[in-house]
Amino acid sequence: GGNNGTNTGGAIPTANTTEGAGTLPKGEPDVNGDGKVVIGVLSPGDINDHGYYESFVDEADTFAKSKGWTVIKRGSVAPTDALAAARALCQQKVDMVALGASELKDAIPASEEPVCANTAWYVPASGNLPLTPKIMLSSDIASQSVFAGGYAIALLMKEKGVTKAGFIAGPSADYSQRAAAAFKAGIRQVIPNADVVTTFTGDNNDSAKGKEAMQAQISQGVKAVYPYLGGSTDAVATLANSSGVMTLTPGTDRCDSTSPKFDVSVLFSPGDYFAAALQDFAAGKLRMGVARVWKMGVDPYPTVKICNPTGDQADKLKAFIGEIGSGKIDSEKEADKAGS
Amino acid sequence: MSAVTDVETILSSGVRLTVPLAFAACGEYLAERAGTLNISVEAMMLGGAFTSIAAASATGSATIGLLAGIAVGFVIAVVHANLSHRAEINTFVVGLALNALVLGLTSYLIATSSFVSHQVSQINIPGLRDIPMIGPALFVERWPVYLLIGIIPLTWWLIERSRWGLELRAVGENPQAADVTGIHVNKRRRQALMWCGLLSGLGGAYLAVGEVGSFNQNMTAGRGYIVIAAVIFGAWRLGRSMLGCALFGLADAMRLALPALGVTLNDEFLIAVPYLLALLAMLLFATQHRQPRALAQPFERGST
Amino acid sequence: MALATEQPTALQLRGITKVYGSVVACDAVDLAVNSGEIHGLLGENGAGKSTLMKVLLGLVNRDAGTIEYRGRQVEINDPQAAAAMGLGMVHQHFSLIEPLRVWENVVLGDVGKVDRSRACAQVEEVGRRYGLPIDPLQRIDQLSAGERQRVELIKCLRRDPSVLILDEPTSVLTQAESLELFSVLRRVVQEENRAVILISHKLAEITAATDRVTVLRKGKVAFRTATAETTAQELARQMVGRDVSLRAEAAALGVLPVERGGRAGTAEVESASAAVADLPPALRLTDLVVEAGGVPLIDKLSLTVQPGEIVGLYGVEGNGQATLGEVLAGLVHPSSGTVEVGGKVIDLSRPKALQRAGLGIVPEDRHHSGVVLDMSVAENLVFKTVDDVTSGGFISKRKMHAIAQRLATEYNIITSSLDAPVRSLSGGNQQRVVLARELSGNPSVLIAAQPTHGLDVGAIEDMYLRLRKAASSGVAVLLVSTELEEVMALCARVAVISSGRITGVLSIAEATAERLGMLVGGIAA
Amino acid sequence: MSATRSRGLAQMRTGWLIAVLSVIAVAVVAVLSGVLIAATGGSPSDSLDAVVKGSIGSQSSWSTTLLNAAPLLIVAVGSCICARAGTFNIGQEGQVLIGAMAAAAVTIKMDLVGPAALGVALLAAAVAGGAWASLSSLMLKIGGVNIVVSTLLMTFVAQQLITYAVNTSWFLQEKKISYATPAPESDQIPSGARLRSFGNYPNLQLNVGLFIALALAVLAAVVMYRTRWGFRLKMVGLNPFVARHAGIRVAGLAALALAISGAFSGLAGAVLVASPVGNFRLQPGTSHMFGWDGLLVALVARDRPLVAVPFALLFGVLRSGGNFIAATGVPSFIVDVVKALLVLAFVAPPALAKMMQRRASASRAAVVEQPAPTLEGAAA
Ligand SMILES: Nc1ncnc2c1ncn2[C@@H]1O[C@H](COP(=O)(O)OP(=O)(O)OP(=O)(O)O)[C@@H](O)[C@H]1O
Ligand SMILES: Nc1ncnc2c1ncn2[C@@H]1O[C@H](COP(=O)(O)OP(=O)(O)OP(=O)(O)O)[C@@H](O)[C@H]1O
Ligand SMILES: [Mg+2]
Ligand SMILES: [Mg+2]
Repeated sequence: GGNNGTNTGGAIPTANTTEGAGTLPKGEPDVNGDGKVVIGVLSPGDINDHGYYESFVDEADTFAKSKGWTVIKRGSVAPTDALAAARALCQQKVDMVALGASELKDAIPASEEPVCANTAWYVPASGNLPLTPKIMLSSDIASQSVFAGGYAIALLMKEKGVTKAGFIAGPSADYSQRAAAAFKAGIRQVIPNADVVTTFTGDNNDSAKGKEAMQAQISQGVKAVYPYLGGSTDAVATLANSSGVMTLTPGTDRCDSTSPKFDVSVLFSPGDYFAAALQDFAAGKLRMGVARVWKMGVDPYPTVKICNPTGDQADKLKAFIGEIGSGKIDSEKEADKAGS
Repeated sequence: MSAVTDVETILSSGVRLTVPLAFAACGEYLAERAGTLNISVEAMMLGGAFTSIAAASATGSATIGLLAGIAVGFVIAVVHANLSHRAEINTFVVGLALNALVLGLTSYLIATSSFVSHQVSQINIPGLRDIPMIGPALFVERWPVYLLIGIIPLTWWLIERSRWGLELRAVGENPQAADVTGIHVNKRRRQALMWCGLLSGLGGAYLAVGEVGSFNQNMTAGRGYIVIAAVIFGAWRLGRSMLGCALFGLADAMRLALPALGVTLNDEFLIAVPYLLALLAMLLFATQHRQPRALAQPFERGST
Repeated sequence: MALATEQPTALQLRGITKVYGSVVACDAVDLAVNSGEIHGLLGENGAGKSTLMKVLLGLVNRDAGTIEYRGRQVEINDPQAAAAMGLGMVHQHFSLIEPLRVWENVVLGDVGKVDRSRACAQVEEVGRRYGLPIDPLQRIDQLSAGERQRVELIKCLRRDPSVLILDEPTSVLTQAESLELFSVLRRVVQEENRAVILISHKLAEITAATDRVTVLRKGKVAFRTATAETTAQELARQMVGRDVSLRAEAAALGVLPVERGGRAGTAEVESASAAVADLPPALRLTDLVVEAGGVPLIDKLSLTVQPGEIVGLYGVEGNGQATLGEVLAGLVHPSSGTVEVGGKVIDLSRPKALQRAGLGIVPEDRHHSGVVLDMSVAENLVFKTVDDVTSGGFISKRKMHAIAQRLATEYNIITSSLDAPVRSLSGGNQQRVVLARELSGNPSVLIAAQPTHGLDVGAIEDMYLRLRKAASSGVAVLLVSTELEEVMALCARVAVISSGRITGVLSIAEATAERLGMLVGGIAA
Repeated sequence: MSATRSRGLAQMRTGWLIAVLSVIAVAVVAVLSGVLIAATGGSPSDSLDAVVKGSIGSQSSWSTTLLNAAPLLIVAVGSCICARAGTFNIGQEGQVLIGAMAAAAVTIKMDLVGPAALGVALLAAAVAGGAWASLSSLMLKIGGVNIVVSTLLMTFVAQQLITYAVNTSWFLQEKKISYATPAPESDQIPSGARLRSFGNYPNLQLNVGLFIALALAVLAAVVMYRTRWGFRLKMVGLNPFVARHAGIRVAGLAALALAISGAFSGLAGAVLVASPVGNFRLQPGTSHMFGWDGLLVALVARDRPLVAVPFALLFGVLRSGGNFIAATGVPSFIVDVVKALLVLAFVAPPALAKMMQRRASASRAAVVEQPAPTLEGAAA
């Protein structure tokens, strides 16, 4: 599992529009012309994780319902099974195959196969993924949202006069290390001498270990934490709540959640990107062979939201996001600096 | 931060990570002394973890959840015991099948239903909890932790002092001889396995309803195998097996706390450490281990 | 014996029947055992003795019949019920648990609380009463065979059994230990008025130690009598259902007094060995030493066997015979010394070197290392000569069956099919399979370790015949045996082994029981 | 009532009894699974339909089934050989991973092209898997470590080793494209080093891996049942002491059997990374239960390589069918549940038959004994 999907960093693209380029599948949204619209969704993680993967599936569900479409969803697809699972969807006459994350990238070759000839493909994240003619790539620059998240939480930390933050991820892999670096960089934009502690539990779903990592950080004086996790996010956030440690959400807007509570929502929700693509799809405008890159400060997502801002916090954050959007601040470069 | 707090942090975290292992290891120890190398301990723990949250969610009582978790561990053990020590089906086949079954079933059920978080209450022992270093680790815990104080000596007493335990050891060492002496070999093995089920169920339930307060897919994440490693590391002695659990728990606690203290180590290596240690202990102390001679050997009347 | 009949019946079995598949192990067996008597239970292998006792102890469910204990009909469903009722049994195998201590073994099978100090006191008390001293805190794996037997007895006697059953109790004991055992048993029946059932193959023991005898044959009671009113010959005849004529076999059964054994070697054997005496030895062991943890198991052992000669290696079990067997099977490498076969020194580090040089072995424990119980008769007959039925790595089933068929006919192996598992054969036939296989490789040397162990009279007779035949065809036979009579009956020369050393080699003419007895005791005579 | 019926059953010929019990057991599994699906709001018939459609319902489904069956069969055949020698290997999952790693390393790191690359990769995988399994033999020799224990524990060590490999850039982690963050997996192996497929998806696609698996199954059967080596293997498995007396180097042969099992598992790992089912790359999840399931196939087939063929196919059916079941709204975990239950349903009947026959003979005795007292009572 893990939310390395949309966060796999990204080649900075040259265009952020889908107009004109690529090819438009015939008959969209009923691409296969069988009179029904069926969306097939594959997720590498637990689709009941109250977070990242669930949001992806829920978004598709909600949108499809409103249009009278059918959704086939399958969670916890092992990367090894990706190709077979995608082929199975095609055989079941879906009009669109949507992958939950780039972990399932090995399914992409199916898009070129005859069995999937009449399907549209939605693939999030461009991390290490070449664009092929039969898919629509949707990506963001992973470091941007985490970077801005760090900035936002730092505003809250500064208000409280604390300087120590924590970052907890599952497996120690490049994507999670990269996110940790971006988070640190974001915080240091506000508090230059801030201390950021990073712990890898080894397993996104081992709640007990997640909690112990949190506990260790708490006793080290960490006052804000980013649980960059899967199934164990809530367990960690609950513990953080009980110790008065501020928390960020990984990917979705959970400012309304009461148990656990979150202080900052980092929104790089795959569901939101997917919803936009579905809008296009419904309108028959979703083109294959193009990459759509979601840019902070330019597009509505990704973005960062302080749940209960005080003073000028909201304005400062908005300005900061704007600067990222205008290219005045480059999250990648900042992350590079913080990471080394 | 002071060194004292660091130690306190690691110790109490270590205790919490150790407790579920220790419960299950007591059970696995009993099963192995009776001759069953029980690999379904993972299934028992995972089943216990799932059920505890499901039952707590249904009844609103974490304690009932804990009991239900124990019960499910027991049920899994009853199935295993009857299949492998009554119908005489290879215990590893049964164990592998049960592990797959419980993982599949809990994943399936968690995907088709939703549960509410529940957690048992914490007991602080006044006075003792203020002892530096060990105080917070040992005297500020969820109440089931204190069950260990009873269960470890009980396990020891059962094996070393009770008639039942004597018979269990006999059955684990030489089932043919035990049989002619009038001990119902497979019955004793079934009973030992059932104890293992109760205790592993408790371990799993404690993990969910005691430690974390919720269940997520494959929550035990291979702890059952760590338990087996701990018993082997302990060379089939209860004290050393518990030490093994504590060592593995502490190693994890350190792994999770050290980055916070500013140290990083190779994660993959550290995760593999319990297994490597168990194997190393067997290799280094080859002459000292007291492996039950009939361990993993099925008993069938008249087979010799 | 008048005394026995006056005693009340302790145990009465009526019409006990037990069927295993197509084998009727016990066929309507009636058996009455009185208090105050030692009751001998005699019978060939597979006659159903053990099965009868297992039924009695509740280890096996019977198909029909009733059990009366002190005149009351009882149901015995498990050994604990049997124990509670006052039945105690000393099993020959598998009844002590090695890593446990003496006292723990003794209380195993009881019910109720475990009380160590009481158990230890009881062990010491029972030991004192019967002259069976043992330290209750010792671990079983540190005890000798005799001491283990003592623990078994104490375990039974402590429960104050009214009926004590012993299944071949002397097979691991020295002569002195056996005598000691019988005197304990005598006390047990005379002073404490218990009943003892003694199962044995040794006629001498039965005639010397029992008051009454029941002989089983093919699951049925063939004969019952007071011991005083019968002879060993008569018992042997009842057991096999015909006359046992050969003197040698009678000797092996302990019928002939030991003193006369010196001249029991037949003229046939003597002449055979005389004819080959001047040839180079077929087997020569020179200064073999095997050590385990610094303790010598075999100590500078030297021995020769001429072609066509049967040499006995006589001694009490546990004096290095098993180790020597392992050396000659190529399983253990001596730390020094040489083995020569046909005049050539064998490089023992090469696997199968001995076998290639023409050495055949009938191992001591048939089930353990003689046959593969779950493989077919044919496979068991050829596995040593499997190369002969193999071409290009493939085994020819046809050739295998041809060879097996020839051997089965030649050695009179009785089996339903060559493809039946060896498990389904009787003990004697299993042993014939082993012998046939070993001799089928045309060995120049045959090591026969306790070849008649556990066999019935008929099978023993057959085995002797075949060993002699092998010798007369020029095979050098080394007979490893613990039975004096057997050695005396078969061998031209006897080498005596004690503590891993050859303490003396006597020609059968010089061998008397006294001289051999001193040699066995480690004193050169 | 039920006692009479079960006695009636127990009197059947053993073969028939097992057959009847198997049918009953599979039916019970079907009912249980159906109830579980229905109770959680799914449709059992739709689910079954989906599994059938996804596994054998079309040429493309067959392709997926067969792709999955191949590595399962290879693992199973190796396990059969090992079990024949009386050694219980339970570390196939780890051995598969090690084999996959070796195959990936050889093809990605070495500049080999064409069939040579493939050959070297398969060989390397077999050697690596065999060597990994042999570590357990070594531990047995040095420290008397139980083979089951060591092969089990070594699996977890292997998993961490693979995780390390795919997270380490100098080792097997995929190459970085411009700014992107590399994922914890290897690059795809070069196309020249992949196993060929005949036919193309969605038509029937037969990968060479399947032929390798079938050939190995037949070869193993011939070697086990027809050759001198197989004869020796059987002897070692049934009675190592006799085998020693017969001059067989028992420990060596048992170790060789374990190494062969490891080599087969390793080979299965290579087939995984070199065929579409493993995405042509090394991932921490590459083994994806193929080791465990392959072992189960062998166990269900009672260590007979040719019997393993249909069972490997059945497991392949469940794997490919599982991809379709999600469409019915039923979580595909149901397939894991069914798989585990089926394993029990196949291994239980022989044991149950034996138990029933034992019971029946015991109760026959009871019936015979029962009237006796009544008769006596009547006489008295
Ligand atoms: N699960 C258990 N845990 C602890 N002690 C036990 C357990 N089961 C049995 N005992 C103890 O072991 C002794 C005998 O147990 P139990 O009554 O089960 O055996 P039993 O029915 O007499 O045995 P059998 O009939 O098989 O010979 C009793 O002292 C009992 O208290
Ligand atoms: N468990 C069993 N299954 C099938 N047949 C058996 C079993 N036990 C004994 N038998 C058969 O029953 C018959 C009687 O065996 P039993 O062991 O009672 O003989 P015995 O007189 O004790 O022989 P021995 O002198 O060799 O000990 C033999 O033919 C034997 O093969
Ligand atoms: Mg359509
Ligand atoms: Mg007997």
